[in-house]
Amino acid sequence: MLLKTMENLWISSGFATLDLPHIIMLLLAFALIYLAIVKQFEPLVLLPIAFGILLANLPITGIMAEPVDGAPGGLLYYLYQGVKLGIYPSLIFMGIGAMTDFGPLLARPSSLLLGAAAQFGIYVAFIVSRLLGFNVQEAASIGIIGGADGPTAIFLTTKLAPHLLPAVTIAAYSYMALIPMIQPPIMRLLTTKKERQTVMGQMRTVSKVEKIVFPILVTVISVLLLPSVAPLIGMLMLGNLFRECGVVERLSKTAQNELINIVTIFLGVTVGATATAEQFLKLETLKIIVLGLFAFAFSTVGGVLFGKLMYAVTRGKVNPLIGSAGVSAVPMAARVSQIEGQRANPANYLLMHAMGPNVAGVIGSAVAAGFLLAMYGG
Amino acid sequence: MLLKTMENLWISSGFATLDLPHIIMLLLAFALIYLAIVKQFEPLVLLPIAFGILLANLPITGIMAEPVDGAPGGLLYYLYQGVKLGIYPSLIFMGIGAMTDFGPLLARPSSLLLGAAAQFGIYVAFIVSRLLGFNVQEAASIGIIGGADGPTAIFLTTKLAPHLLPAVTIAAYSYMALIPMIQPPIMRLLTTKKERQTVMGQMRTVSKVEKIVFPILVTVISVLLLPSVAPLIGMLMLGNLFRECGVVERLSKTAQNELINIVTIFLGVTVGATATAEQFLKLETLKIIVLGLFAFAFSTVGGVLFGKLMYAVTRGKVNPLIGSAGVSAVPMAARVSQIEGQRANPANYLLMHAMGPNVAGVIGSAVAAGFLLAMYGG
Amino acid sequence: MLLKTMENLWISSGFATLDLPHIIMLLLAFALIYLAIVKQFEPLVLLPIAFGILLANLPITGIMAEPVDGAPGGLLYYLYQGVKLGIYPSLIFMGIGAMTDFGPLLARPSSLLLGAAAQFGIYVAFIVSRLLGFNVQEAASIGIIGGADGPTAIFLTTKLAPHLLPAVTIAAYSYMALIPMIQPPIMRLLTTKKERQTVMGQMRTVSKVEKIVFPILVTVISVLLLPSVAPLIGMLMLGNLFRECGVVERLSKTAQNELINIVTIFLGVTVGATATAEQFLKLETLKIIVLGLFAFAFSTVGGVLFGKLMYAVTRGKVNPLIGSAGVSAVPMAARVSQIEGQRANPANYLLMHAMGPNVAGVIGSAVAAGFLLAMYGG
Amino acid sequence: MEFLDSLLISVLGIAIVFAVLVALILMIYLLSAISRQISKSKAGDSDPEKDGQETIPVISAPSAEPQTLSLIDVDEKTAAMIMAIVCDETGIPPNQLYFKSIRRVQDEAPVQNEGV
Amino acid sequence: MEFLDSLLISVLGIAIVFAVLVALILMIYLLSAISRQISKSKAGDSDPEKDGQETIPVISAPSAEPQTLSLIDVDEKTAAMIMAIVCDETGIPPNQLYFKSIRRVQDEAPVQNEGV
Amino acid sequence: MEFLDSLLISVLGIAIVFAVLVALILMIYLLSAISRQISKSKAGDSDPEKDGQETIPVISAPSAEPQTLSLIDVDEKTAAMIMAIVCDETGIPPNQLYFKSIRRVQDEAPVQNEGV
Ligand code: NA
Ligand code: NA
Ligand code: NA
Repeated sequence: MLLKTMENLWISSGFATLDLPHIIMLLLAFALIYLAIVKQFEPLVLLPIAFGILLANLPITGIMAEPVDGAPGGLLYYLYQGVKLGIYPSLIFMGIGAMTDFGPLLARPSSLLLGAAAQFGIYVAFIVSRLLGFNVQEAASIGIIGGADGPTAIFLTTKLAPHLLPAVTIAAYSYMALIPMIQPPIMRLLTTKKERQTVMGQMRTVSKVEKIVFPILVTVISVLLLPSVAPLIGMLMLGNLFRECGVVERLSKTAQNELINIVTIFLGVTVGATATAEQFLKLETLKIIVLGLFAFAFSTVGGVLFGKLMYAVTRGKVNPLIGSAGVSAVPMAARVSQIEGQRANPANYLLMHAMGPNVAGVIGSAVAAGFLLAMYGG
Repeated sequence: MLLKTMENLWISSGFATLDLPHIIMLLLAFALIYLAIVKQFEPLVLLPIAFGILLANLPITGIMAEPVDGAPGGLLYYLYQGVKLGIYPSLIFMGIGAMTDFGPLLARPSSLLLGAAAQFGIYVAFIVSRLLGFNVQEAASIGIIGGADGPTAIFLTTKLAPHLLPAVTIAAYSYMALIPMIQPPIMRLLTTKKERQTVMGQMRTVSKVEKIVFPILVTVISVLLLPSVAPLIGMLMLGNLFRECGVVERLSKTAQNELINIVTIFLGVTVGATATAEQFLKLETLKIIVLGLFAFAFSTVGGVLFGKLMYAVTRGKVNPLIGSAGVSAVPMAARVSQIEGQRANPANYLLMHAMGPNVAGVIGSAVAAGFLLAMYGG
Repeated sequence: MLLKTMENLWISSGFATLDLPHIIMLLLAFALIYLAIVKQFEPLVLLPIAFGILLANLPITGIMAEPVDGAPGGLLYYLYQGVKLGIYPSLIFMGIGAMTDFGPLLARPSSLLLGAAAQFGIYVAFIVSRLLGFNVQEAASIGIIGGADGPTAIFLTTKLAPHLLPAVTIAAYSYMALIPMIQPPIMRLLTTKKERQTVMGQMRTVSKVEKIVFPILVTVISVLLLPSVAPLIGMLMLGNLFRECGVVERLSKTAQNELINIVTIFLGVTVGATATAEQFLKLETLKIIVLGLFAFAFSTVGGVLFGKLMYAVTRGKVNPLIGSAGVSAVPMAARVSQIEGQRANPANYLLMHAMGPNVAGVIGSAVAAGFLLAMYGG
Repeated sequence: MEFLDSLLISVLGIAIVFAVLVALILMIYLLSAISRQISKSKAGDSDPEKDGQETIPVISAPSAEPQTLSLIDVDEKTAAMIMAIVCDETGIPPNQLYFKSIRRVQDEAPVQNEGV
Repeated sequence: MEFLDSLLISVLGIAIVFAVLVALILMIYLLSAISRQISKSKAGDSDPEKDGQETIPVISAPSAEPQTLSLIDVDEKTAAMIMAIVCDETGIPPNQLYFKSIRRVQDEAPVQNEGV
Repeated sequence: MEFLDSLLISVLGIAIVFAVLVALILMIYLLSAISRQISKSKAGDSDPEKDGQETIPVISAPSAEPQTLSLIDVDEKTAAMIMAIVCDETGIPPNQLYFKSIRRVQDEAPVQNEGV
C-alpha cells in the first residue's frame, strides 16, 4: 500500500508531467522576473505577470482551474474574473486618473493632436496583422499594443481576443519599458537638428475650474461620440475628478494607492496565468511580439511627423520631439522627449511641454480602443 | 462600405439617441456635481453618485447592462452587486463604527431617548406616503429618509423598493447636507429663548471597560429584539469594538480608511447609475423629494420636542437644542445644536452634549429600519 | 390588528427562540472576546471570529443564509465565499510573505530540518484522530492544527472537512496564543541544562540576490514536488518576492497592510459565523480541542528532539531550544526559545537563531497541508 | 382603514425604537454600575496600576530638564513595564518616546477621562 | 479586397480619434474662454479669492525670474537628468517641481537640490 | 489495519515534508555557492557596488565587537525582555536590530536603547 501511495504521489507530482513546453515557459518567467527586477521593466505589472506565468506552468496545480460539479475552482481562476469581466482595467484607470495632472494639456490644447497622431501605429499594426492572417478581432487587439497603454490593451483584448491576452499584455508592457531604446533613433531620423533645438515658450496658466470641468466634459463628449469607451474614459475621468475637485481627498488617495495596488496584483498575476504553454508557445505569439514593436515604432513615427507638421505650421514654435510623447507610456515617453531635446540643445527643457501630448495619448488610445470595440465587439 | 460603416458608427453613437429625458438627467448630474464640489454637499457620496448618473444617462454605453448569453455585463453592473446584495452599506457601517466615539452617549445614556424621538419623521413620512398612494414597501423606504442616515436608507430601500433607490439616496444625502438650513428655524420655533440658553453640566467620565463592553451589548440586545437589524448594527458595533478594544489597531484603521473608501466609491457610482431617465424622471421622484424634506423636518421636531420634555422633567438641566442632533447626520446635526446654543448664549458649549443624541440617532434609525424590514421585508 | 402585529414581532424576535445551546455559544463568544482583548490571544483573528460567533448565534438574523429563489443571502454568506473558495487564506499568505524575512533561514539552511521535524504533531494527531473515529479528511484537518499556522489550517480544513472549520480554526489560533505556556515545560523536560546553555555562533551573511532568488526557487521546487501546495506556497513566496526585490515597494506595502487587513476581517468574522450552536456544540468539538493541544505538544516534541539530534551531530553547536520554534507561530515561538535560552544562560541570545526554524515552520506546515490535500482532497 | 393601519404601524414602530433604546439605557446604567463597583473594589484591593483602568499620567509635563525621568513613588521595574505598555498602545517606537515622570496613582484620584 | 477593408477601417479609425480629440480641443478653448471671462468679471466685481474659482497659476513661474535655473559647476545634461530622476523618485509630476539651483557635489559638500 | 494505514500515511507524510525541505536546503547551498562565486569573480573583475548583486551583510555583526552587548546596571533577563519587546513593538525583525547597551534607568537618566 505504501508503494502504491508513493507511486500515486509521484504520478500526481509535477515532475512526472513536466515537459519541454512548460520548461520553456518557466524559463520565460525567469527571464521576465530578471527584466522586471534588474532592468526595472515596468516591474509593478511585469513582476506579477511573470509570477503568474510561473504558477500557471508548474504542472497539475489546478490554480487556474474552473469549478466543476460543485468542486471549487483554483485561486487564480477566481481572481481572474476581474480581468475577464473587464473590471480591473477600469479600476486601474481610475487610479491613473487620480494620479494624472491634465494641466499641461489644458495649457496647450493642441497637445491633443499629437496624442491623436501617435495612435498611428495602432492602425498600421492592424493592417499588417490582417495581412498576416489574423482575424479582425485579433488584428485589433494586436494593433492596440501601439497605444502604449497597458490597461487599455488588456481591456480591449479581453473583449475581442482573450486568447491573445498574455502575448498582447507582455508585449505592451515590455515595449513601454523599452521606450528609451525604441524612440530616440526614430526621433533623430525624422527630425533635423534645427527642429530638435527648438526651445518652446512658456505655457499659459490653468485655472482650478478648468481642471475640474475638464474630466466631466471629456467624459460627456467622448462617451457621446463613442459609447463603448465609457468604462475606460469614464473611470479615468472619475479618478481625475476625485483628484482635482479638492473635496474628496480620501477617495482620491485610495484610488491611487490601495485600490490600484490590489487590482494591479490581481490583474498581473492572473494575466500571467493565462500564458500557459499550450496557449502561448505558438508562432502567432512571435508574430504578435514583432507586430507590437512595429506598432510602437509607427506610433512614434506618427507623433513625430505630426510634431513636424506643427513645427511648420507654427513657424518653429513647437519642437517636434514632443510628438513622440503622444504615444502615452506616461511619464517615460515625455522623459525621452526631454532627454533628446537637451541632447540637441542643452538649454532645452521639454519635459513640461511633452507632458501634454503624453497624457493626451492616454485619452487617444482609449478612444482608439473604443472605436475598435464599436466595430468588432459584441 | 466606408459610408455604411460611418452610418453605423453614427447610429451607434450617443448623439443619435440622446433625447430630452437623458439631457435632463445629465443636467441633474452637473447640478449635483456643482453642489458636491462648490457647496460641499456630502461630496464623498454625492460626487460619485452624480458621476454615476452621468455615466448611466449617456446613451448606449451598456455600462449597467446585465450579462446575457455569456457576454459579460457592464462594469457598473458588477460593482452594483455589492449594493444589490446589501454588502456595501454594512461595510460602510463598519467603518463608521470604527470612527464613532460612543463616549458621550455612555456618559449620558438618556441621549438615547433623543436618538429615538428624532426618528419621528420616519413614521410621519411613512403615513403621508401611504396616503399619497405609495405601497407599504415604498412608503417605508421613503420614510427612512427621515433617519438622516445614508447607509441605513440604502440598505432598507435596496431590500424593500429598489426602484426608488436613487431618489431616496439622493434625497437622504442632500438633506443631510442641508441640515444647517433645515433645522435652525424649526429649533427656534419650538423652543423659548430661556430654554435655548440652558447651560448643561459636565458629563460623568466613562471607563475604557464600558466603551469596550458597550458595542457587544448593543449588538446582543438590539439583534435579539430585532433580528433583521443584525447586518447594520452588527457591523457598526464590530467596527466600534475594533476601535475601542485597543488591540487590533490595524483592523480599525483599515475599516475606517481604505475599506470604507473603496466601498464608498463603488456604492456611490453604482447607486447613481441606477438613476436612469426612465427610472428617475417620474412624478413619484418629485413626491419623494418633498416627502424626504417632510421626514427630516418632523424628525427634527420629534427630537426638539422630546428635548423640551427632558428640559421640563430635569427642571432645566437639559438644553432642548440637543434634541435635534438625534436625527443622526453625524456630526453635522451636533454642530447645528452647538451653533444655535451659542447664538442664544455665547457661553454655551453644547457640542459634546449633542454628540450623545447624535450617535444615538445612528442606532435609532438602524433600529427603525430593522422594524420596517421585519414588517415588510421578504 | 395591533396585537397580532405585536405577536408576530415577538415571534420573529430572537427572545422567543433563544435556547440554551445558543446561549452557550454567546457565552463562548464573550469568553473569546475577553481572551482576545484582555489576554491578547491573537486578537487580530480571534476578535473577529468571536464577533462572528456572536452574530451567527443570535437567532433568526439570516446573516449567514444562502440566497433562495432570487431573495439575496445574508451579509456574511457573501463574505464567506472567500473562505469557501479558498481565496482568503492565500491572500493572507501573500501578506505574511511580504512581512517575512527569510534571511535567518538562508543564513543557516539546516533550520529547515527543524521546520520539518516540528510538523511531527500533525501526524500524531492525525493517527489519534483516526483512532477516535474521525474519517481521514477530518483527521487530516485536526492534525493540521499541529502546524501552528492559521491560514494553512483554514485552507486545508475548508477543502477537506468544512464542518470542522470553526473548531479547528479556534483551536489553532488559541494554542498559538498559548505557545508561551505550552512549550516551555516540554522544552525543559526534553533537554538537559547543558544543552540549553549552548551559545550559538554567528550566522553567515546573506546576499540580496539569494533573498530574491529564494522565493522563486521555493515555489518551483515545492510546487513541482507537491502541486496542491501551489496556492499557499505560491502566494507566500509572491509576497516575499514583492518584499525582497526592492522594485515594487507599493505592492509589498499593500499586501502586508490593507489587503491582509481587509481579508483578515472578512475571514475572521465569517469563520466565526460558521460556528453555529448546531454545528459547534458537539462532543467532537471537544475532542478537536484536546487533539489540537496534543498536536501542538507533539510538534514541539518533534522540533526539540530534532534539535537534540542536531546538538549531538554538530557536537554542541546547535542549541536544541531553537527546535521548538520550528512549529511556526511566528514570532511567538522564536521568542519562547529566546526566553528559555536566557533562563538557562543569561548570555544566551537565541532569538535570531530561532527565527530560521520559525519561518521554516511556515513552509513546513504548508508542505504538510499540500501532502494531506494530495492524499485526501478532491 | 388603510390610514388607520399605517398609523398603528407607526405608533408601534416608534414604540419599538423607544423600547430598544430604553433597553440600551438600562443596560448602560447596569454596565456603568458594575464598572464602578469593580474599579472601587479594585482600588481597595490592590495597587491601582493593575488592569489598565486607572489614569496613568504617562506622557506628562515637559519643559525643564529634557530626557530626565523622575519616578515618584514607583519602582523602576514597574516604570519600565509602563513604558513598554505605552509604546505598545501608542504604536510609537520606544526610541521615539520620552518619559519625564511616572507617578503612582493615589487612592483618592478617580478615573478621569474628561472631555470624552 | 480584405486589405482595402482594413485600410478603410484604419483611415476611419484614425479619423475618429482625431475627431474626438479635436472636439476636446474646441471644448477646452471654450472652457478656458468662459473661465477667463468669469474670472475677469469677478475681478471687476469683487475680490478674486472668493469661491475657490480664482485662477491658480498651476504651471506657474517661480516668483522672481521665471524658468531660471542656476547651474553651478554642473553641465545642463546632468542637470536635466537629475531633474528627471527627482520627478521619478518623488512621484511628483514634473510640472509641479521647481528647481532653483543644481550644484555639483564637492568632496566636502552634500547634494543640494534646494527648493525641491 | 486502519491504524496501520494512518501510521504509514503519517510516516510517508513526515518523509515528504523532510524530502521537500531537504530539497530546499540543497537548493540554498547551491544558490549561496553560486552567489559567492559570482560576487568573488565580480570582486576580481570590477568594483563590487555594480549591479546590485553585491553581498550585503544582512545579518551582519556590528563593526567593532560582534554580538557584544553591554549591560549597565541591569540584569540579563530584563535586558532580554526589553529586546524582545522592542522587536515586537517596532516590527523590526530581531535579526535587524542591534543593541549596543542597555542601562538601568537612573533617576536622572533617560532610557537608552542606543543603536535601535
Ligand atoms: Na496612447
Ligand atoms: Na437617525
Ligand atoms: Na508550522
